[in-house]
Amino acid sequence: MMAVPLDHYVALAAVMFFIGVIGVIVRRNPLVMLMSIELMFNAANLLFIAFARAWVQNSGQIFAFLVITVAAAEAAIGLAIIVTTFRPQKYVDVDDVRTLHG
Amino acid sequence: MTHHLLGVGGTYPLLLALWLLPLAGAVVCWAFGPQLGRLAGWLVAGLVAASFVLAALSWGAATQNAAGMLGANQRLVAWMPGFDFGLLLDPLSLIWTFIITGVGFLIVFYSLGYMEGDGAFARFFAYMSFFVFAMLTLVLSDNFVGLLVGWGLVGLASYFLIGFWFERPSAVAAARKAFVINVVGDAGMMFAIFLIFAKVHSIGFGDAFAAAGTFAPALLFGVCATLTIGAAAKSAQVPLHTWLPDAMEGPTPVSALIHAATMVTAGVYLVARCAPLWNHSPQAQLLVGAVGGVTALIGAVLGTAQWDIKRILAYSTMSQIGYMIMAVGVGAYEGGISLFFTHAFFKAQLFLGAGLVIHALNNEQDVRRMGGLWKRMPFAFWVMLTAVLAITGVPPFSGFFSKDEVIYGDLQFGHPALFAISALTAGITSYYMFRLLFLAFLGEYRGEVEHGHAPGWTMNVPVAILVAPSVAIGGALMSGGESAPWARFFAPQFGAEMAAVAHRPPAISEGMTSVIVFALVIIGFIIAWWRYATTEAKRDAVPRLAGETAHMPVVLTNLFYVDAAIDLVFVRSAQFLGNFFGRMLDPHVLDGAVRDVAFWARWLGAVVRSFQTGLVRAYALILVFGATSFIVYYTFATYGMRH
Amino acid sequence: MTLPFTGADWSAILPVSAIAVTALAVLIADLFSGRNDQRYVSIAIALLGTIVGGILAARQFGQHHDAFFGGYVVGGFTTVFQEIIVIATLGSLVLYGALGPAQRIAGMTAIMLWSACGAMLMAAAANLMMIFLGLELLSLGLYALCGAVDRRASRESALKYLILSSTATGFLIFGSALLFGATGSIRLADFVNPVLAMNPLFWLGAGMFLIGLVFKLSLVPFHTWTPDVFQGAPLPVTAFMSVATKAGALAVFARFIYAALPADAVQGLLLPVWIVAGISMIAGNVGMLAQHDLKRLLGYSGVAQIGYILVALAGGTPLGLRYALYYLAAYAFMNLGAFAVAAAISGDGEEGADLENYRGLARRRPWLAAAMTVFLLALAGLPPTAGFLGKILILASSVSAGYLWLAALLIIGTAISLYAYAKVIRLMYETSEGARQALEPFVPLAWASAAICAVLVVAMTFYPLTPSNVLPLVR
Amino acid sequence: MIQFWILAVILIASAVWTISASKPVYSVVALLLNFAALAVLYLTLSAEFLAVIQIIVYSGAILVLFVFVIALLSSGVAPFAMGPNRLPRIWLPGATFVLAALGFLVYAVSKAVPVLTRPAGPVGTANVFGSVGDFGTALFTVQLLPFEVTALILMVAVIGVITLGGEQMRDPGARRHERTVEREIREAILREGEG
Amino acid sequence: MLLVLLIVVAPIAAGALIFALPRNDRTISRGAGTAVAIATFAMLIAARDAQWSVRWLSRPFEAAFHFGTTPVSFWIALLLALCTACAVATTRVARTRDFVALMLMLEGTMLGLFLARDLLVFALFWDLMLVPVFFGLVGWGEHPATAWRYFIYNFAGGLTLLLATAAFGVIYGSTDVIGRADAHLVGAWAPWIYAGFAFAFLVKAPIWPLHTWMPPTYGGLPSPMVSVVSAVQSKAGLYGFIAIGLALLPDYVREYADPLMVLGAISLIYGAVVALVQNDAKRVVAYSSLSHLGLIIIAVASGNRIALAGAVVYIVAHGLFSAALFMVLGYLEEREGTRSLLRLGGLGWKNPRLAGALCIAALAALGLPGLAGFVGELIILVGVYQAGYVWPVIVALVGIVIASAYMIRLYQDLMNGPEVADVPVRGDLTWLEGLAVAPLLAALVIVGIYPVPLLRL
Repeated sequence: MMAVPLDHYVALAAVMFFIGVIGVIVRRNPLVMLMSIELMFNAANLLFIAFARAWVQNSGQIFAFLVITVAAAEAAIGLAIIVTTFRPQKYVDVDDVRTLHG
Repeated sequence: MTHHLLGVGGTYPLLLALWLLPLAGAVVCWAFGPQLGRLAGWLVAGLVAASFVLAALSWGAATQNAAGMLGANQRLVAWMPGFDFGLLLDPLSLIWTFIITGVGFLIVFYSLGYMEGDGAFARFFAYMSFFVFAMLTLVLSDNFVGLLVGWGLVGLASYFLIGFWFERPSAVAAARKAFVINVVGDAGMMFAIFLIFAKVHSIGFGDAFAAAGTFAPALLFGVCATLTIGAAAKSAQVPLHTWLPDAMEGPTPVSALIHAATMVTAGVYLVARCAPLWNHSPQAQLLVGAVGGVTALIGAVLGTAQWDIKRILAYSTMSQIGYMIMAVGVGAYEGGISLFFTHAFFKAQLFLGAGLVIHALNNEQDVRRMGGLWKRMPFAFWVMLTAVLAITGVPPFSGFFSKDEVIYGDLQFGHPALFAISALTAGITSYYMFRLLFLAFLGEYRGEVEHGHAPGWTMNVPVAILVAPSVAIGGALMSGGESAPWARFFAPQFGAEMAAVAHRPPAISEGMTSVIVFALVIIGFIIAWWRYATTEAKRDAVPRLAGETAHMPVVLTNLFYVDAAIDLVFVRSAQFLGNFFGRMLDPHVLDGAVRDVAFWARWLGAVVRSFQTGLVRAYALILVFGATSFIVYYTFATYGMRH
Repeated sequence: MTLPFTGADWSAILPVSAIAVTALAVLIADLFSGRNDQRYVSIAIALLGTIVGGILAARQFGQHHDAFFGGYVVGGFTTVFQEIIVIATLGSLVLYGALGPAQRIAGMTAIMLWSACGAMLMAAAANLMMIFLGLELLSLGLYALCGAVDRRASRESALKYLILSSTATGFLIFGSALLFGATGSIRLADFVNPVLAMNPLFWLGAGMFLIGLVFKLSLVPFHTWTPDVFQGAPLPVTAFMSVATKAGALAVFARFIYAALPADAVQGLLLPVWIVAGISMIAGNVGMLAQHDLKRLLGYSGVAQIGYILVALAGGTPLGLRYALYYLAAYAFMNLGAFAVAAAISGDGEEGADLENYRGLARRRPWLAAAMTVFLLALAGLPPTAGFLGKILILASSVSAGYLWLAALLIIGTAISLYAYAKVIRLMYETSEGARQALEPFVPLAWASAAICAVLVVAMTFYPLTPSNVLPLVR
Repeated sequence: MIQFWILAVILIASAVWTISASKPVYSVVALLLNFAALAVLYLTLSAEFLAVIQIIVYSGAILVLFVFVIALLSSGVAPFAMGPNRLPRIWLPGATFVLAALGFLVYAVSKAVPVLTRPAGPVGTANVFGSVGDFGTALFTVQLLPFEVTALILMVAVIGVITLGGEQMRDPGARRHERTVEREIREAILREGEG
Repeated sequence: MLLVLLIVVAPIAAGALIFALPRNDRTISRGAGTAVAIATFAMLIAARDAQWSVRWLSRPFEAAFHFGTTPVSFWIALLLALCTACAVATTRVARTRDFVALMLMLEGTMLGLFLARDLLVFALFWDLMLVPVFFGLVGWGEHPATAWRYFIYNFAGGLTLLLATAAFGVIYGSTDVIGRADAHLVGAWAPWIYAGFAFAFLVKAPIWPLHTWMPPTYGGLPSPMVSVVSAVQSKAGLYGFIAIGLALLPDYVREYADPLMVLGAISLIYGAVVALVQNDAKRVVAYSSLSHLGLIIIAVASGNRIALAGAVVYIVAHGLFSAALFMVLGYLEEREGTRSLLRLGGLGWKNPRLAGALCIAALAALGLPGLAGFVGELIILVGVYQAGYVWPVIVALVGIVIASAYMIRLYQDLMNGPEVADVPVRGDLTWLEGLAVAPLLAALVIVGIYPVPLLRL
C-alpha cells in the first residue's frame, strides 16, 4: 500500500519546514512571516499524517487536527497584534518596530 | 638558716618592690603630671633612691650561693611550657642595678635643676622613671624573653627621651633612627631566642646555659652572632652605631644616664650574662672581640673630628663601650664589667659637667664657640678635668685600673691584635679628651653668651658626688689582681670560666702593658697640647679652628660613610620598593582588572547588548542559528546509529 | 456511547477547571460591575478562584493517577509545579492595580487565568499533545496580554513574542512529529525504550522538541525575545511570564528528561541543553551589566536564573529535581517580589521601571528599598535568602553528578551578576542630589505582596521545604 | 507515486512563491495553492477528514482572515512599502551559515528515518483508518481532554483579540490625534535617516 | 542553650529595631548600640562552653544551625563585641541611626560566623557579613569604586567558599563539622575543596596579591566601621584556616604549606614597605594589616602548635591595636578634616591624650615588648622556627624592623615635629572617646603581660 516511501514524505515536510523558516528570517512583512509560520506548522502536520499512516495510529491525525485548530487561533491573535501594531505606522515592516533593544 | 626580710636561700622578698617602684613613679607622673608640678621630679628621685636602697640591702641575697644557685630568684608568671618568667638578682645584675639606681638617682636629681622650667617637666621624669624600670627589667630578668622585654622597653624610653623636645625635627629624626636601629637589635635577639628555644624548649637562662655544651658549634655560633646583633645595636657597635651620636639631641641628663652610663652598656651585660654560651664558642668570642675593638678604634677616631661637645662624648662613649664589649667578648668579663662600672661614673660626670657648661651657655654645644671657661666656671672645669683623667686612664684614677684590666685581658686571652688596637685607642682617647678639655676651658672665650644660667645646687651636688667614685673607686676595688674585692665578688660567677679559658701567661706582663698604654696616653696628651693648648694655639684659636674645620678629612666628616651606606642600602631601597609596589604594582597591575570594573562591566554588557538590536528578524536569525546548532549536534551525535 | 473516564479522571482536572471557570466568572462579573469598581471586582474574583484552584491542586499532593490515558498525570510533581504557577498567578494578579485606572482589566485577568491553566496543563501533561496544547494556551494568552496595553512598547513586545514564539513552536511541533514518527506514540511513557536510544529520528525529534522548550526557558541563544518582551509587556504580565512560563516549560523539560528519555540517551541527548544553560549563566548575567530598565534587567536575570535551575537538573539525579524545585520556588518569590516593588514604584504603570526612579529610594520608602534589597540579594545568591541556599543545593547536586564545569560557570556567572544587582542596591541607597523627591504612592496590594515575598524568601532559607515524595510521582 | 511527485512539486513551488511574493496578497494565493495540494496529499495518506478540515479551516477561514487584514492595513497606510533595511550587514555570513545548516537539516531528517517496525495490531482497521467515524471516536474518547483544551484556546483567541482591539475602539478622537502626532514624529525620524 | 542563639540574633534584631527610632536620632541609637554590644560581650562569657543546634538540611548533606564557640573563636568573638561596643559608643557620622544599625548587624553577622559550628552556616554568614560593609561603603564611603572592589573581591571569595562547602558536604555527608576533632576529609577532591576554601580565606585576610580591595576599603569606611572590619572581619579568613583548613583538611594545609608561606611572607614584606611610604594615615595602617596578617598566615602554614597559639594571641592583638589605631585616627580626622601625614604634624603638644592613645596602639602594632603584639609575634616565630622554617622567620624579623619604621613614622609625623599652621587643632580626646579607646589599650597591655588564657588552645 505504501507505494511512496516514508522518507519521501519526511523529506518533503523538511523542505517545507525549511522554506517556512527561511520565510521568517528573510521577510520583513509580518503577514508573510506569519504565513511562513503557517508553512512550518503544515510541514509538521504533513509529517504527523504521514507517520500516522505508517504506524496506523490516529493520534497523529488528531494531533494534526489540533495543530490546525491552534493555528487558526494563533492566526487570529497574530493578525490582531499586527493590525494594532501597524495601523498607526507608515510601513508594514517589522524592521520599523524596534523601540525595545539593547 | 632563718628567713628574714633580706632574704636567704635564693629569695629576696623586696625584689619586686625594687623592680616596680620606678614603674609606679612613671605611671603616677604620666597620669597626674600636670597636677604634680615640681613634685613629680622629687617623687621620681625618691623612688629611684628607694630602689637603690633596696638594691643595697639585697647584697647578701644576691651574692649568696645557695643550693648551687647563685643569687636570689623571684618567679613571676608562666605563659606556657618553656615560657617561665622570673627575676634573678646575682652579682652581675646587682652591679648593674647599683649603677642604674645609684647613678640614676644622681642624674635624676641633677635633672631637677636642669629641666627646671621646661614645659613638660613631669613627662620628662615619667620617662626617666620608666627608663629605670625598663633597665631594671633588662638586668633582673632570668630569661631571654624578659631580657628582650627590658631590651625593647629601654629602647622605647630612649626613643622618648631622645625625642623629648619633639618640636625639633632633628630630635624627631634622631629618635626615629635610634628606635629603628634598636629594633634591628631586638630582631637579632629574637632570632637567638628562636634558636635557643628550638634547642632547649625553654627561655630560661639556666636551662640554656646548662645545655650550652650540647649545642652544635655552628648553632652556638649562630646564637652568639645573633645576640651580638642585639648587643651591637643597643651598645652602638659598628656598624649599628650611627644612632648614638644623633641621640645627643636629647636633654643632657638623658645622655648621661641612658646614652653613657646604663642603657648603652646593655650589650656588655648581655655578653657577660651569656658568658656560658660564649665560653663554648671561640669563634663567637673572636667576633664580639673584633666588633668591640673596631668600634673602640672607630669611635675614638671619629671623636677626634667632632666639634659638638656632646658628640665628642658620644663617640667617646661608643669607643669605651667598644672596649667593654671587646673585653667581655674575649672572656675578660671582670675587666669589661669593671670598665662599665667606672665608666658609668666618669662618663656621667663628663656629661653632667658638659651639661653644666651647656646649661650655662644657653644650650651652646659647639666647642669652637667655647674657650676660657675655667675662669667662668671653675667647678665645671675641675669636674671635667678629673673625669678626663679618669677616662684616659691616668693612675690612680679609676679608669686606669679598669682599662688596664681590659687591655691586659686581650693579651691574657690570646688576642694580641686586639691588644694593639686597644692600646692605640687609648692614645687617641687621650688626644680627643684633652682636645675637648683644652678647647672648652683654656684660651679665650669665643662665644657670645655673656650671662648664662647659673647652675643650682641640685645640679652641682650630684656632679660633686660623682667625682669621688670616678677618682677613687678603681683603686679601692680593683687594685690587687686576684685578691681584689672586685675579683672576689665575681669569682663565683665568672671564676670557673675564666680559669677554663685562661691561656698561658702572655709575653708581656701586666705592668709592662700599663707602661706601654700610659706612654701612648702621654703622646696623645702631648699632641693635644701642641695643637690646642700652646700659647700660639690659644691666641690664634679662631682662625686655626676654622682652618681645621675646613681641612677635616672628608672620610671623617662623613663618618666613614656608614650613615650614607645604611641610608642607601636599606632606607632608600625600602622606600623605592614601597613606592614601586604601592604606586605602580598595586593600582596598575594587581588591581588592574578590578580598578576599572565599571568600564569592564559596560564593555561586557555592550557585547551582549550588541546582539539585542531590537530587530525581530535578527532575533529570529539568532534563534534559528541556535536551533540549527542543536540539529547539527544531533545529526553528528547520531551518525553512528545509521544503518 | 459512554465515556471511558472515571470520577478520578474528572477530579484530576478540577484545579485547572476551577481556574478556567473563574476566568469566565471574571468576564461575566465585569459586565455587571460599574466603571469604578471593575478592577477590584475582577482582581478579587480572580484571586479567589486562583486560591481555590491552588487548594484543589494541593489536595492532589500525594495522590497518583494517570488521568485521560496519560494525558494528565496527577502527582506530587504536578502539584508542586502547579502550586508555583498558582503563586505566580496570584503574585501577578495583585499587580494589576498598578496598571492605571484607565485600563480595563477584566479581559486581561481572564486571559491570564487561562494562561495559567495552560501552564498548569503543561505541568501535568504526559503526552506530546497535551504539552503542545498547554504551551499554546499559555502562549496565545501571553501574546494577547503583552499587547493588551495601548503603548508602543507593549504592542512591539507582543509582535516580537508572537513571531519568535511561533517559530519556536514550529520547531516543537516538528520535533513532536518526529518523536511520534520514531515511536508511534505520543505518550512520554512510551519513550522509555532502550531501542529508541539508538534511533536517530528519535534524537532529532527530541532535539527539535527541546528547541521549543529552551525557547520558553529563554536560554541563550534562544533568549533574544526575553529582554524586549519583559521590558515592553505590562508589568503584571512580565511578572507572570517570568515565573509561570518558565515553571511550565521546566515541568515539561523535567518530565521529559526524568520520565521520557531512554536511560542510555540521557547524557548525549541533553548535552546541548547543558551547554546552552552554561552559556546562559554567563551571557544572561553579563547582559544585566549595562541595563537601565528594571524589567529588562530582570529579563536578563531570568535567563541566568533558569540556567542555574538547569544545573540542578543536569545530574539527572532524584535530588537534583528537588533542588531545582526548591530554587524555582525561591525564584518565584524573589522575582514576584521584585516585580511587586517595581509595581509599587511605577505606580501608574507608565515606563516606571527606569532605574533612575530607584535612586535614593531608601530615603523615601525605606521598607520598599529593604524588600527590594532582599530580592536582589536573593537573585544574586547572597544570604540570608533562599537564593543562597538554593545555590548551595544546586552546587551540591552538580558536584555530586560530576558536572563541575557547570558549577564553575555558575560561580563565574554569579560573580558577574553581583555587580549588576549591587548596582541597583547601591542606587537605592545612594544619597545624591539628583534623586527624585516625590514620595511613591502607597499601593497596598503590591506592598503586601512584596512583604510576603520578602518574608518567604528569607524564611525559606531557614526552613527549606523540599518535598520528599516528588520524584516517585514523575513517572 | 506519480501523484506524490506532482504534489511535491506543487507544494514546494507554492511554498517558495509564498515567501518570495512581492505582495502579501500573492503570498496568500500561493499559500492557498499549497494548502490545497496538502489536502490532496492528506487524502492519499488516508486522512480524509483532515483533508476536508484543511480546506475548510485553513483555506476557508485562516486565509480569508489574512486577506481581510491585508485589506484593513492597506486602507489606512501606505500599501506595503518597506522602510530601510536595518539588519546590519554583519548578519549576512550568519544567515548564510543558517541557510546551509538548514539544508543540512533537511538532508539529516530525511536520512534519519529508520525502517519502521509496524505495530502488531489489526491491519484491517486500515480500511477505516482516517475516516470521520474513526477519527471522531478517538477525538471524543481517548483524546477528549485535548479537544476540550482547544475550546479554551479558542476562547483565549476570542477574548485576546477583543482585548487587543478594545483599547483602539474606545475614544477614537484621542486616538486619532495621537496617531497623527506619532506619524509626524516617525516621518521626521525617517527623514533624519535613522530610527 | 538558647543563649548562644541569642548572641547571634540579638545584635541583628537590635539593628533592625534601631531603624524604628526617629530618623535623626543620635544618642539613643548610639547608647542602645553600645549596650547591645556590651550585652553580647557578657553573654559570650556566660555561654562560653554552650552550644545550640537545630537541624537544617538532611539532604544532600546534613547541615544544622549549630552555634557555639570554639576555643579560638571565643576570643575573636569577645574581641568583636569589645570593638563594636567601643566603636559604636563614639560614632559621629552622618545618619548616625542608620550607621549604628549597620554596625550592630555587622556584629551580629560576624558573631554568627565565628560561632558557627556548621560549615554551611559559616558560609552563610561569610557572605552575609559583606552586606553591612557594602552598605557602609555605599552610604558613607569616599568613592563608589571602593564598594565594588570590596564586594567583588570578597564575593568572589564567598563563591569559591560556597562551592567548596557544597563539595565538602556532598563528599563528607555533613557540614556540621567545625570544632569536631574527628572530621577529616581526604581524597581526590579534597585538594580542590581546600583550594576553594583557601582562596576565600586569602581574599578575606587579605593576602598578596588579592589584597587590593583592602587599602581603599579601610581608607574609605568611616572609622568606627573600619575598626571593626580590620579588627575582626579580616580575621575570618585566618579563623577559617585554623578552624576549617587545619582542622578538617590538615593534610592539604601541610602539603601546600610552602606556597601559603611564600604568600604570607610576600604580604608581610610587601605590606611593610608600602606602608613605609604611604601618606594617608589610614592606608599606613591598612598596609600594616597586610603585613601583620601575612605573619599569621605564616603561623598557620607552619601548622605548629606553638605557632598556632601565637597566632591566636596575635589575632586578638592585631584586632585590638588596629581597632584602636583606626578609632584614634578617626577621632583625629574628625577634628582636623584630613588624615594626610604631609599636612598634619605637631599635634602631640596640645593633645597629649590623643597622642598617648595613638602611641600605645602604634607601639603595640610595631611589636613593642610588653604589649600584646610582641607576645603574638614572638610565640608565632618561636613555633615557626621550631617547625623547621628558617627563612620565614628571617623575613618576619625584617618585617618587624620595617614595622617599627612605619609605625614610628606614622606617630611622629602626626604628633611630633613643629605644629602645622594651616590645620587647626580642635581639642584633645573627650572623656567619652578616651573611655571608648581605653578598654582596647588596656587589653593590649593585659594581653602583653598575661596572655595565658589565650594560649590555652
